[in-house]
Amino acid sequence: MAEIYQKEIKLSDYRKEDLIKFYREMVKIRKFDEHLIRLMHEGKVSGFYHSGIGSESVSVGSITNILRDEDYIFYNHRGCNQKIAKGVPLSKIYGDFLGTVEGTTRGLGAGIVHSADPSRGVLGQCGTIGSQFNIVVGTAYSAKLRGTDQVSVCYFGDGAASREPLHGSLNWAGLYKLPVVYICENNGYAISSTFEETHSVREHLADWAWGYGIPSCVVDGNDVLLMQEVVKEAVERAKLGEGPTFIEAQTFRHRGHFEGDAYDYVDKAVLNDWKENRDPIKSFKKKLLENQYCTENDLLNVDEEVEYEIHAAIKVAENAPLPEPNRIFEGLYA
Amino acid sequence: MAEIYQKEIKLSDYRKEDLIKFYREMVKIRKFDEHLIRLMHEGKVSGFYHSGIGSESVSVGSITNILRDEDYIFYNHRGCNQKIAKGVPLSKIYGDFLGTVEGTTRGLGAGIVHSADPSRGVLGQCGTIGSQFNIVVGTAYSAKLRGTDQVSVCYFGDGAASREPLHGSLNWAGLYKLPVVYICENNGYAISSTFEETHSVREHLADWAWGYGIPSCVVDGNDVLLMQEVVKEAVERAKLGEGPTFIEAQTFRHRGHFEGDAYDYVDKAVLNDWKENRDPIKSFKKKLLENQYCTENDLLNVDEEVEYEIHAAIKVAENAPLPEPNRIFEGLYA
Amino acid sequence: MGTAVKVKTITMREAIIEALVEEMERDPSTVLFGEDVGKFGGINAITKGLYEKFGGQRVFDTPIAETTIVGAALGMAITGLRPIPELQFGDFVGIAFDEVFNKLGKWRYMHGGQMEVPVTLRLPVGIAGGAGPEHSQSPQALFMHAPGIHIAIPSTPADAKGLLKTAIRDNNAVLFFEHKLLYGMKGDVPEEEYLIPLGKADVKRVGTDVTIIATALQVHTALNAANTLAKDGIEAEVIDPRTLAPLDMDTILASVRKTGRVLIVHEEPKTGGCGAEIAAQIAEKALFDLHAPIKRIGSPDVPIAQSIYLEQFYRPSENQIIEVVKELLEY
Amino acid sequence: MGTAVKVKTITMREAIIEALVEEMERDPSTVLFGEDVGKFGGINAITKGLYEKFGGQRVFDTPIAETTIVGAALGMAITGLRPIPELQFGDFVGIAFDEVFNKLGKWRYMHGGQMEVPVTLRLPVGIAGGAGPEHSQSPQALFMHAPGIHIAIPSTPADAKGLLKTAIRDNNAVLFFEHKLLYGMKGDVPEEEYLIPLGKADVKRVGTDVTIIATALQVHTALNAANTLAKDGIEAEVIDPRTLAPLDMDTILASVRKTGRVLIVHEEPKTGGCGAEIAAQIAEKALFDLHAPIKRIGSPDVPIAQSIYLEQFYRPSENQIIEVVKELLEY
Ligand SMILES: Cc1ncc(C[n+]2csc(CCOP(=O)(O)OP(=O)(O)O)c2C)c(N)n1
Ligand SMILES: Cc1ncc(C[n+]2csc(CCOP(=O)(O)OP(=O)(O)O)c2C)c(N)n1
Ligand SMILES: [Mg+2]
Ligand SMILES: [Mg+2]
Repeated sequence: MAEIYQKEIKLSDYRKEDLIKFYREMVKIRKFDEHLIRLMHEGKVSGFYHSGIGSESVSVGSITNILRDEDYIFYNHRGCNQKIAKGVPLSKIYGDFLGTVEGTTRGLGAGIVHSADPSRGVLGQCGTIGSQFNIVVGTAYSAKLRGTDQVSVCYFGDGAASREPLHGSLNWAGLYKLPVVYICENNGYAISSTFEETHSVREHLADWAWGYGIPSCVVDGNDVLLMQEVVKEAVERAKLGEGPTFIEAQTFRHRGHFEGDAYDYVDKAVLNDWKENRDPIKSFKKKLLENQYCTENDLLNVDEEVEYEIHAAIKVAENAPLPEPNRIFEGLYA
Repeated sequence: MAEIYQKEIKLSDYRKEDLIKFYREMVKIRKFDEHLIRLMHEGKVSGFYHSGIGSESVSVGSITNILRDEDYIFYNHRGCNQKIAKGVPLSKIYGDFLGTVEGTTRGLGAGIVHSADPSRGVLGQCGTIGSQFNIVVGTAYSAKLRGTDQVSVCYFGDGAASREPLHGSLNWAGLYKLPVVYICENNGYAISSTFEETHSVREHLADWAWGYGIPSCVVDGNDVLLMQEVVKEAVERAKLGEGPTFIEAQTFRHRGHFEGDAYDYVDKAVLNDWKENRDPIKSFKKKLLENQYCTENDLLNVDEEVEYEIHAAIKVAENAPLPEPNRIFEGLYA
Repeated sequence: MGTAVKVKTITMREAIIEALVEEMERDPSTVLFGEDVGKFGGINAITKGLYEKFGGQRVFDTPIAETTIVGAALGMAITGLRPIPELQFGDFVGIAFDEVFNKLGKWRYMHGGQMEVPVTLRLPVGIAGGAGPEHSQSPQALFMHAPGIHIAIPSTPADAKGLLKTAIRDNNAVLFFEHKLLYGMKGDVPEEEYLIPLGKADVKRVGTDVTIIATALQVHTALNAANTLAKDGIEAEVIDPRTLAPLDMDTILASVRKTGRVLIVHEEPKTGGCGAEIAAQIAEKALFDLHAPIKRIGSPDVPIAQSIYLEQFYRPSENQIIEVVKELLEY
Repeated sequence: MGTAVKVKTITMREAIIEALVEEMERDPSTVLFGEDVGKFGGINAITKGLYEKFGGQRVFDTPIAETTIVGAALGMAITGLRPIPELQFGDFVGIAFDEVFNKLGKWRYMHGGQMEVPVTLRLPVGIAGGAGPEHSQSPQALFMHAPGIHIAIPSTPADAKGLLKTAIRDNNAVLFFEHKLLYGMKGDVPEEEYLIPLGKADVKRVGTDVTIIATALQVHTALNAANTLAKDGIEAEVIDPRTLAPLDMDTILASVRKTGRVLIVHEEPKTGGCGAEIAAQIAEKALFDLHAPIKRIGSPDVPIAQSIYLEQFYRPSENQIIEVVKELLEY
């Protein structure tokens, strides 16, 4: 059965600058999200948006300082969290939402999915959630055949995990001992359905992976350092040719499934508890301050710097032109 | 982890007539198969044929005296074993192979798949192996909604088990507590690939089901009585509304994947061991004789009766006419 | 419908809900399922209230597993239920393609005609506001090549209701394509119960100069274009096939023989769209009645961009239709 | 090919193996996989010897998981490999339909043109002796409606080799349809290396009275019919498009303009087959050159029976072609 990942972590095991970096990255992701929602309210961005607020730690914890540009990720449909942590310039992500030529798709537009930045290992994503399961075994097989130590990280929600291709993917990854790290962002809901209403598991979702002989565990995804530890181990295993790992990161979403969702199917008290007591940024900030790794002021400075960075990025994205209509005829074939 | 199903079984726990029935049914299946191969060699039957010789016990053990006409089965592509055990008239199965109007498809023809006999719960089968995984949760949901205690049994090979829909199926069956019995006929090969070459499992294939919280076990499929015991328990559970069971029945195929397969990828010694020492009919016969449940002569009589029955069935099937060419325009729409 | 029929004005969404409720009340073997179709009422609010009315066994939320949803529907159908599954987006039919194309379509036939497959699969389709390449498609034409599959694609609330009721009662598999931009569109719907047969096209506008064959949202674009053309004295006949399989070629051919000019308009990409088969049949059966080449307008043969700005350049427009009609009249 | 070219006579199977070996030797990033394609050499013996030549990492057996096979090919392709997956039967493309239609076809475009998708997916197709409704189909026409997908469908050993080599080198997704009854058919193949471009039809027989457009096995049926017709003084031009996407309409239209009479023959069901799109384009671009209706012959619009006796009534026959050509000449 999948183990519950636990570990005593001392802040002093980390360099101060890295701790601040984790904080900064999480704040960047959250502010990116908040400003995107603002842009939606201002009528500048249309389509679906799935806010990633509440699980910034899953992305920063699994990417920052761990993955290199040459490592591949398949992000999921919730938040741009992973793209940002992987270093895709903010102006380019905003550009995709705004449909300007600054976007990674050079004006075709992209929502959460379909942004890509191959130079940073961000290989795009499917509109059909969970379809990354079978693509990721291809990127991992490719790395192995080419003799590199590139790792492929596959993000997905608990809902996406019910898609059939998970089975084909776990079997291949286990069989060929592929360097894949599966990270399930289990926030307990798939749109309106609770985890219990749509999943049959022995105890945890990660138990599904257990039967394949794949190391699997459940972890508190809202603890950025715990995420760091568990993912570092998985990535190490992948690089050493020891095969895949399956991590179920437990988290919650602060907002509805998409912007506009009434979100009335979630118990207010439960939601509030997550917001108040398990917000990954708040908790981490508290820990930093309590252990006197920095002052309230230091962090305010970070917040302000990030805020500035975001504004600058939005300006770049907004100032870029829309594409010519014939943009739609470009790029179908190589 | 999936348990290894073991049980002390005394022949005396069974009525003599039932023991003879098991023997008769297994012999019927084998002779059906041998005669079909003869018909192929005589050029009367074309297409693929996947002989079921060597695993008659899996079908008889899981169907005879256990399943009723109203219980559903989805047979697999190996042998017509399950159809015969479920009571589909031999002449109709031969008719499908010969393409005469005696066949269940009234002349359209069918190979192993596409025969159907809804009156006996034989609902047909897919040409794409493993696609029965998602159909069977539908028949089981249907039985549940209609308030019947009908059980749905899903047969498949180890190879088919690698198909992606297994995941969707196990999740649904576990979630809705559906009356499904999964019976994996694990003969160690999918065409030329060994089980180990194409499967990643903790220890057994049945471990895949374990993660869903579905009772699962591994059993010697070539012991017809052991099959009876394990399936009876599963069917009982299904009828009581306690949900699905996953049974991995270990067996072997005596012949190549299809008639014409050189079958040179299997170690001769291994094959011989299965044929000599683990043939389900031979072993069962030996047990019956050793325990003096019947005489060699009794069994010879059974063999002869069955042989006669088969010849009669073939005659009926062969004597029926081919359909008119416009048969192909019948039956597309209800 | 005759003038004596009492009507009410409702949206296509309301019309579809009415059809579902009426048929589920009528036949206790109906069962409706899909992602978020239960308590939540469906992401397009098409199943609102059904869970409360019919209970959690007959209206249930499924895991996110489209292959299983469609396969399970087949299993239910051949064992006495009448399933009405929904895919959240019609684009996802690709995930269950084998189940639709080879199983729903062929199960009855390939097993000798012994079983019935009364499945109605609902598929919301169409470009509808920045949803991108995998949430905006109109894949219906693919299934014209699928023996055993019926295809309904309504353009008005009245057609949607009448066709859906027929589809649910039909003992064969029906794919029911609903254009998302039509959900909120209003129209007159008879108060009394009624059914619309599969395979009967509707002449949405009578005309003598040109035949425009259009589906779903494009029926409205074509009607708008026809009204504009009328100001120039050009009378277009607008035909809505309503079902692509069976396809009512009689109505289409009768119109073509009258006008001698044909334009087919659909939202799916031009190449291989429903216009291909319709044009081919016209070229086979009414060639000498034609005064002008057969024209088709579809979306360009490229994936649909996510940008709402670019999106507008896909869907056939009123102007495009007007231009091509005028071109046709020059012959 | 010119007369100076040195040729050898080999089967299409041998021609395909040659193409695979040459391209895998040429480019170490090629990788070939599928069910039983390794040591066993493929159930159609198309990959015999490759495992021994290129090793188990570049030629490998996969689990039975078609969705994963195609999805993995995409992942390999966008990270520097050149995958050549095989599905054991082309019918199984339905299981990986979303992966082909929406992923292979759109990945590059929908991510702004930043990646390449050099996948060649091999798909054995066709009615070939009692294999039944799910192992006998010819699903190629569906993909004419799939932006971003190339479709090759050779009819001779020479075309198969030249097209397959091009497909493998091409940086886009190519579906490569191989009719199983052609595997054993012999033909002349140049000794020297050569490539055949995608999008270039081949006039297999020159004629003046009627244009027959045919694919795969039907090219041979059409050629046989043409030879029979020639005895009656009727000269049919037989065109093999060789690729359905890109589709060489120039060659087709030039022929139509010359003969004024068109028959399209394919093994897939008539409705929605490749003939629909080809006929529609002719009706749009060469209507006034036609002296007769555009005719199509395909298999009937029903699933393929498993009986080898009934099977013969599906595939278009020489007699059917002759009959329709004579009918066309009466106009
Ligand atoms: C194949 C497929 N089915 C359904 C959808 C529609 N959809 C988008 S997100 C979503 C819920 C996903 O839930 P989960 O994976 O748990 O992620 P979360 O939104 O909770 O982060 C659904 C049903 C889709 N995009 N693709
Ligand atoms: C979806 C699909 N893929 C591949 C095939 C071709 N095929 C038929 S049987 C078979 C091997 C099946 O192996 P297994 O399930 O272990 O059954 P066994 O033949 O060993 O009894 C394959 C690959 C098929 N019919 N359907
Ligand atoms: Mg979730
Ligand atoms: Mg096997």
